[in-house]
Amino acid sequence: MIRIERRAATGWTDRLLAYVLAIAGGLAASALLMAVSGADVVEGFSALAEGAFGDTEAMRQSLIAAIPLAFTGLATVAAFRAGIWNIGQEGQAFAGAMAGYWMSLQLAGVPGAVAVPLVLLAAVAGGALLAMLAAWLRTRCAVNEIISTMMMNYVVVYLLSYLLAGGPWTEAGSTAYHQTPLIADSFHLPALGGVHLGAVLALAATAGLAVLIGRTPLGFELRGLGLNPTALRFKGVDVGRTVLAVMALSGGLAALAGASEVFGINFRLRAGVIDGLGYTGIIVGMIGALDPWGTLVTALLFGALANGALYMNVLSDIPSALVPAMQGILLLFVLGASVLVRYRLCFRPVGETA
Amino acid sequence: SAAAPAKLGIGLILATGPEADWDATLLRDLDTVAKAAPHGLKITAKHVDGVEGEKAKDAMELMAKSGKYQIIWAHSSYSDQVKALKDKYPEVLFVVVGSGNEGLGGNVYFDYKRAHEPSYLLGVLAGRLTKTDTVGVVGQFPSEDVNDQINAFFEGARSVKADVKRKVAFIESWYDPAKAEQFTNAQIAAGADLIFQLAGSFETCEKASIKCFGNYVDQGARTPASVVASSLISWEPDLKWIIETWYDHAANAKPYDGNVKEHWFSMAEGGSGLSGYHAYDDKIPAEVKTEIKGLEGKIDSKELVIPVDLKVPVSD
Amino acid sequence: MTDEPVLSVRRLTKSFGPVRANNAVSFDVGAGELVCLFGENGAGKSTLSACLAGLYPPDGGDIRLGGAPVRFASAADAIRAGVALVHQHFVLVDDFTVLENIVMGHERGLFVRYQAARAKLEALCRRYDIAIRPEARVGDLTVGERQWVELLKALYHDARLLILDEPTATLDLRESRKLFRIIGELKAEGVGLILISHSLDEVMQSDRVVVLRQGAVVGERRTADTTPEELTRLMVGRDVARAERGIRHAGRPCLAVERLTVARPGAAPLLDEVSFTVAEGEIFGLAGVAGNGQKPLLEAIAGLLRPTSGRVLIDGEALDELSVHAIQQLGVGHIPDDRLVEGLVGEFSIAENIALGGHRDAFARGAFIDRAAMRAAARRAIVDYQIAAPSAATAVRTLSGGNAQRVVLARELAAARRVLLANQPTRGLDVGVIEYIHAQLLGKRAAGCAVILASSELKDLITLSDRIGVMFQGRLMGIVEAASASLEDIGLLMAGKSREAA
Amino acid sequence: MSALFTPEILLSILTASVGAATIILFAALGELITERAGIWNMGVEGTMLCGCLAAYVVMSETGSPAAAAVAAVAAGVAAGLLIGLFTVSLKVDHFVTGLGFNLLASGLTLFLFRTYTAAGQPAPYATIDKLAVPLLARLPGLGPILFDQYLLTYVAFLMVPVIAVFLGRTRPGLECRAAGENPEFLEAKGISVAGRQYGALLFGSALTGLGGGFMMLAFASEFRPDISGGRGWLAIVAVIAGNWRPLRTTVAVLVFAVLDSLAIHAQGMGVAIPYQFFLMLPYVASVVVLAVVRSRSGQPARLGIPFIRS
Ligand SMILES: Nc1ncnc2c1ncn2[C@@H]1O[C@H](COP(=O)(O)OP(=O)(O)OP(=O)(O)O)[C@@H](O)[C@H]1O
Ligand SMILES: Nc1ncnc2c1ncn2[C@@H]1O[C@H](COP(=O)(O)OP(=O)(O)OP(=O)(O)O)[C@@H](O)[C@H]1O
Ligand SMILES: [Mg+2]
Ligand SMILES: [Mg+2]
Repeated sequence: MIRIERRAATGWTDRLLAYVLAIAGGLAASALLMAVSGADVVEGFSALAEGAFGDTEAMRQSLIAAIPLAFTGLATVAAFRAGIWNIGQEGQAFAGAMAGYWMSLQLAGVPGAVAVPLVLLAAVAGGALLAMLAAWLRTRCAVNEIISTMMMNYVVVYLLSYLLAGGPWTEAGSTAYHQTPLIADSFHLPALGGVHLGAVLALAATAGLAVLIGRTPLGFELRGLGLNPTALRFKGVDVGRTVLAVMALSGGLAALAGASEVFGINFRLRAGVIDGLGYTGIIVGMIGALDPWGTLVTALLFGALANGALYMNVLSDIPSALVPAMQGILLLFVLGASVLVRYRLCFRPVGETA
Repeated sequence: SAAAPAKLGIGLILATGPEADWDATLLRDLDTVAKAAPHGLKITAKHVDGVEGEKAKDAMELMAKSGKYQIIWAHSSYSDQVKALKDKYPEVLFVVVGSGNEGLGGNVYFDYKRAHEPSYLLGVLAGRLTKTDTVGVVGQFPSEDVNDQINAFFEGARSVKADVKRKVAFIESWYDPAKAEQFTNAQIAAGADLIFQLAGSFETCEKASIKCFGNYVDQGARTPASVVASSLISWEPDLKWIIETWYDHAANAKPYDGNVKEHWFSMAEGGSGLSGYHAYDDKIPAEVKTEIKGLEGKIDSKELVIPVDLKVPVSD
Repeated sequence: MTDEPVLSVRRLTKSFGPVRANNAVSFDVGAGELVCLFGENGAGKSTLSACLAGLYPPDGGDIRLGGAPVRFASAADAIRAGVALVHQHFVLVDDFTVLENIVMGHERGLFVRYQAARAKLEALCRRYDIAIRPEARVGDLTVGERQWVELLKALYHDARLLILDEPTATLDLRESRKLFRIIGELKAEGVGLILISHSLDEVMQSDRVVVLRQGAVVGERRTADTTPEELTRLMVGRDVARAERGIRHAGRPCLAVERLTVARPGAAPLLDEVSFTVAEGEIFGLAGVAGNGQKPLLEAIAGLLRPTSGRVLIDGEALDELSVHAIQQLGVGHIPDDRLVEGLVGEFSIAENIALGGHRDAFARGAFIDRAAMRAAARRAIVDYQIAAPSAATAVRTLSGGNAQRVVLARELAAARRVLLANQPTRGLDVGVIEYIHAQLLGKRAAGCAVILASSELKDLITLSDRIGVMFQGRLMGIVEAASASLEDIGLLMAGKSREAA
Repeated sequence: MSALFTPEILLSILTASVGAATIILFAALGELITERAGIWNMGVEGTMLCGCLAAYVVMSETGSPAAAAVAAVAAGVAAGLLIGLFTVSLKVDHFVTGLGFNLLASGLTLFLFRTYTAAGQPAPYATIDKLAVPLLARLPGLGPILFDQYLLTYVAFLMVPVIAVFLGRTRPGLECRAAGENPEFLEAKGISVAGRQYGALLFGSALTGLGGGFMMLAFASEFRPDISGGRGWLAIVAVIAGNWRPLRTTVAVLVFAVLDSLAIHAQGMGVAIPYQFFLMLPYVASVVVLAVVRSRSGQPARLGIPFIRS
C-alpha cells in the first residue's frame, strides 16, 4: 500500500532535485514519442536547449515570452491565495490592453515620459475594473466568480472583435485584419538591454506582491480570506471590501500582461494577441505554489520552454504538432514532482504498524 | 553575374496550419511547383504553424539566420514582424500574404488573394437557382479578404435578381461545426435556400435539402450531395512570380523591388477560378450554365469588372 | 459476562513528529464499566481514542478486545470489531440527512433500504428518548443536536466498546443528564465505555478514572476511592485554588440593550425585544438551553447581526451603524462559541491569530504588519495561558481543542477594554485552566469591564455572575440576582415559564 | 425583432438548441458527478477533445457510429484515468491538473490527428441522422423539438433522471456525495474515498468523452484542432449555475443553448446591431440570470480539496 503523508518541510535542494528529475522524466517520455514518430531525437533536443538558453538572444526571447506569463501568474497568486477563483485573467488582460489603447488614443502627441505611465495606469484600471465587476457580482448577487470571470472572457473578446471589425477602432481604408493601426512610438514601452520595460515591471510586481501578501494588513486579510472568511468577519474585517480589493489587484496584474504584449512587442492591438495567456498563467501561478517568487521562476521556465519549443519547431524535423504535446507531457511531470516536494510517499504493507 | 543557384529553400509561416484551406491550398500548390522544378531548382520547404506576433518573428529570424531558406513566405498578417527583419537579412525574399499587411517594398513582396470573381459567379448561380429569393452566407470572421468574396457573391445574385434578400452571419471561430450548423439552420429558418458556406457546414445543407457553395477548394468533389460549385484559389501564379523574382535576383543580380500595393492574380491569370458542378452538372439548367460560362469569359476579358468591396457585409 | 476486560491497552505509543501524544499508555475497560480519561488539554486523550477507533495507526503497543489482539487498518475494522467513537470534533456530512449520515457504511446493495433503516433509527430514538428527526439535514441542526446524531451513529451498530470524546461539552445540563441515563442503560447491557470529560461532576460518576499527563498515565483510581481534589492534583501536579468573586463594585451602566429584535422571514425571530443593561464591573450571566438566542444576542451586540429593530449602546453611545471593526475599536472583545470556524484561522500561526482583528491597528506599523509585536504578544499569551505549543509560529490547526480555545481567550480578553462578550469560554478546557480563565473574567470585572457570560454550566454562572438573564426562544425571560438564585428558578425560566407563572 | 417569433423560426431556435445542448449536457452531467465526488475537474475541455478525436478516427475507419461512440467513451475513460492519477492518487491540485491536461490533450490530439492523416485525410463521413420517435414526433409544437432528435440526445436527457436517482437514492451515489462533502467521514466508515472518486471521475469522463463523440457524429464530419471550441468550459459553468444539481444543471444548459440559438437566429434578421453583440448575449444573460436567481450554495464542501489521510 502506498500512503501519502504531508511533509513538514522540504529543503530547496530536495525541491530542485525533484523538479530536475521531473523534467528529465518528461523529456524522456517526449523522446519516446519523437522516436515513435520517426524524428531525430538528438536534433530535437539540441534545438530545444538552444532555444531555451542557447545564447543571449535565445535568453532574451525566453525572457520576453515569460513576461506576460509572470503577470497572469501573479494575478492568479493574488486571487487564489484569497480563495477567489478568478479565471478571467485572459479577459482582464484584454481589458487592460484595450483600456491602454483607448488611453493612447486620447494622448496623441503627448511625450513618452508622460504617455507611457498614463497608458499603463489606464490598463491597470481597465483590468481592475473588469475584475471588480466580478467581485461585486460575487459579494452583492452571490454570482460564483468562476462563472462571471469566464463569461467575461468571452464578452471582452467579442467586444474587441466589434471594435476591430466594424466598430470605432477599425482601421479605415486599409486592409485591416482584426487589428488597430500601429501605435505611435511615444507609447512603446522603453526597451532596456533588448527587453522592454515589462520585465522590470514584472520583477517589481513580484516583489510588491510578495511584500503585500507577507507584510501588509491587506495581505494578511487576503491570506485569511482564503483560509477562513468567517473568522475574518468575526474579527471585523469587511470581507466584501477585501474581495473587491483582491480582485482589483488580480485584475490589475493581469492587465499588465495585456499592456506589455501590446505596448512592449506587438505595437498594435489585435484579436489573438493574448490567446491562452490566461489559463497558462493559472498553471504558472499554481506550479509556483501560489508564491510570487515561485511564480516568477516558473514563468521564466515556461518562457524558456516556449522558446525552446519554437526553436525545435523551426530547426529540427520534429513534427510541429508534437511540440505542444511535449509541453503538456512536461507539465504533467512537473506537477508530479510538486507532489514529491509536498508529500512523502510511504510504501508499507497493509495493516502493519511500524 | 552570379552562378545559377541549384537549390531553393522556402520557409513558410502559417497562422493556422494545414487543416485550414487557406494554408492547405498553399502547401498543395507549393508541392506542385516544386515538382515542376523551375530552372531545375531543387525546392525544399518547411512550415511552422500556429505562430503569431513575436513568436512568428523569432521563427522567421531563425529561418533567415540558418541560411537554409532564401524565401520566407509569411502566410498571414505578419508585416510588422517582417519589417523588423527585412533590413537585417537583405538577401532573403520575404512575402507577406493577405489582409492586415502593409507593403514594405525592397525585399518584401505583398501578395494577396482575391476570390471575388468566382464568388460573383457563384452569386449569379445563386440568383438563378433561388426559389425563396433569399440567399445566405455563413462566414468565420469578417476580414477584408473574406468581405470581398461575400460582397461579390451578393452583387452577382442581385445582378440577376435585384430583390434577392441577403443573410450574413459570422461564427467568430475558425472551425466549429456545431456552431456552423446552428448558424446555417438559422439562415434556412429565415428563408435562405442557397448558402455560400465559408464555415464548412455542407452536410447541414444536405440534411435540410438545400444547396450550398464552397470556397477555396473544390468542396463538391468531397461532399457532392449539397455543394453546387465552389470558388477556387490557386497559389501557383503567386509562387511562380515570387520564385522567378528570387531567381532573377540570385542568378542575375536583379535587385529586389517589392510591391507596396498588394498584388493579386485574377481569375484570368489563374489566381482563382470556378469549380465544376459535379453531381449538379445535369441538374442546373443549360441556359444558366451557358450564362455563367459567358460571364466567366467577360470577366477574363475584362469586359466585366467585378468591384472589390471591403465593407463588412450585413443582413437585409 | 466474562472476566476478560472488553478492552485492554498495553504500552500504546503515538507521536506526531516531535510531539509524543501518547507515551506507553496502559489501561483496561471491563464489560459494563465506565472509565473516565481525565487530563489536561493536549494530554493525548483524543489521540488515544482515535488510536483505539482505528483512525490513527499507533506507533507501538498492543490493543486487545475481549482478550484477542487487534490491529485496525482503518476505522471500518474498528467498527466491525465493535468499537464506536463519538468524536470531539464531529465527523458528519452537513449536507446529508440524519438518516443518511447514520446508514452510510452499513448498506450493501445498490439501493439504500431507507425504510428499514428509518425504523431501526426511530426505535433507537424512542428507546433512549432522543428527539431527532431522521429526515433533518445535519447542517441545519444545532451543535447539541449534532452531538446526539454522533451518539446515534455509534449506537446504531451495537458496539461493545463505546468511546465518548467530550460529549457533554456541547450539551446543556438537562441533556447531559439524559446522556448519563443512556450511559447507565448501556452499562447494564454490558457495554464497555470510555468517557472523556473535563467536568469533575461527570468524572465522579464513572467507575474508574485514568489520569493522563503529557501523553502518559500518571495515575489510576477507583472513583469511589478518590476525590475531585485528588484527581485535579494528579492531573495538573498541584492544587488548584478556586477563584473568588469578591465584592461587587457597582459602576455606571456601560452596556445597554434596548428592545433588540432580529427577525427572520418566515420563521420565529432570533431575538425578540430583548432589553437589559450591564454596569461597569459587572458580570451578566446568560443562561438558557442552547439555541434560544444567546448566540444571536452576542453577535448582534458585536455588530455581526444587524438588528431589525432596537439598539445597543455602549457608554451611552448607540452602535447603530457601526461596523464590526468600529465596535471592536470601542474595546469590545467577543469569544464566539465555535472557535475553529468563528474564532481562529487554522492554518495561521498562533501569532497571526493573536494579531487577527488588530492587524490594522495595534499590530500595524505604517503600511506594514508589525511582526515583532505580533510575536511578542503571542509569546506572552503562550506563557500566560499555558498554551502547549512548540512556538508562536505553530499553526493553530495542530493544537489540541483546549489549547486552541486558549488562543481565542488570550486575544479577546486583551481586546476587551469596555465590554467582554463570552460564549462558552471554558468549553473543553481542563480544570486547571478553567480556574485561570475564571480569575481572568473576574479580573476584567474588577477592571471595570461589562462582561456578558453565556454558559451551559449553570454552577459556574451562579458562582461568577452578579446577575443572570435567562433566555427562551429569543426572549429574555427574566433576570435574577446570582447571589440569591437557585438552580430551580433558573431551570423554570429556561423552560419558558416566566417567574409570575412559576 | 418580431420576425424572430414566427413559428418556423421559433421551432428552429428550439430544435437547434436541444441538439446543441446535448454536447454540453453530456459533459455537464459528467462534470456534475465528478464534482459531487469532490473532484474539481477542469480538464473537461481536453477530455471532450479526446472523445472527438477517437470518434473521428473510428468513424472514419469503420463507418459505424456505435463503434465511434464506444471509442469516444473509451477515450474519455482514459482521460479520466490520467486526471485521476494526478488528482486522486497523487493529490495534485485539481485546478492545475485539469488545465495542464487540457494543454496536453490539445497538443496530443493534434499530433495524433496529423499522424493519422499524414498519408492523406480520409473523405468526410456522413454525420448521423436524427431519429424521430414514432407518433410523439408528430405532436404539434413540442413534437419536433423533443422527439425528432438524435438517439444520443435522448440518451443524454435520460441520463438526467438516472443521475438524479443515482446521487439521491443509491448507495454508491450517497458514497460519492460523501466523498465530496466529508471524505474523513467516508474513510471513518471504512469506505475507500479514492475508489468513489475514481468511479465518479471515470464515469463522468466517459460521459464527457461521449459528448465530444456526439459532436463529431452529429455535426462534424472531420476533425480539426481544438474542435471542442470551449464547450467544456460551458459545461463547468452549467454545473455551478445549476448549483450542483442534475435538473438545474440541465436547465442551465438549456437556457444557455436557447439564448445562444436566439442570438444566432437574430443575426440573420438584419437588425442594425453589430453581430458581436448578439454573440455576447448568452454570456451576459446567463450572468444576469444568476445574479437574480439565488439559492443556498449546493457546492460540495470539499470540492477541489485533495483528500489526504491523516
Ligand atoms: N494531527 C496532529 N498533528 C500534530 N500534532 C497533533 C495532531 N493531533 C494532536 N496533536 C498533538 O498531540 C497532543 C495531544 O493532542 P490531543 O488532541 O490528543 O489532546 P487532548 O488530550 O484530546 O486535548 P483536549 O482536552 O484539549 O482535547 C497535543 O500536543 C497536540 O498538539
Ligand atoms: N438540498 C440538497 N442538499 C444536498 N443534496 C441534495 C439536495 N437536494 C438534492 N440533493 C441530492 O442531489 C440529488 C439530485 O437531487 P434532485 O433530484 O432534487 O435534483 P434536481 O431535481 O436537479 O434538483 P432541483 O429539483 O432542486 O432542481 C438528490 O437526489 C439529492 O440527494
Ligand atoms: Mg481532545
Ligand atoms: Mg428535483
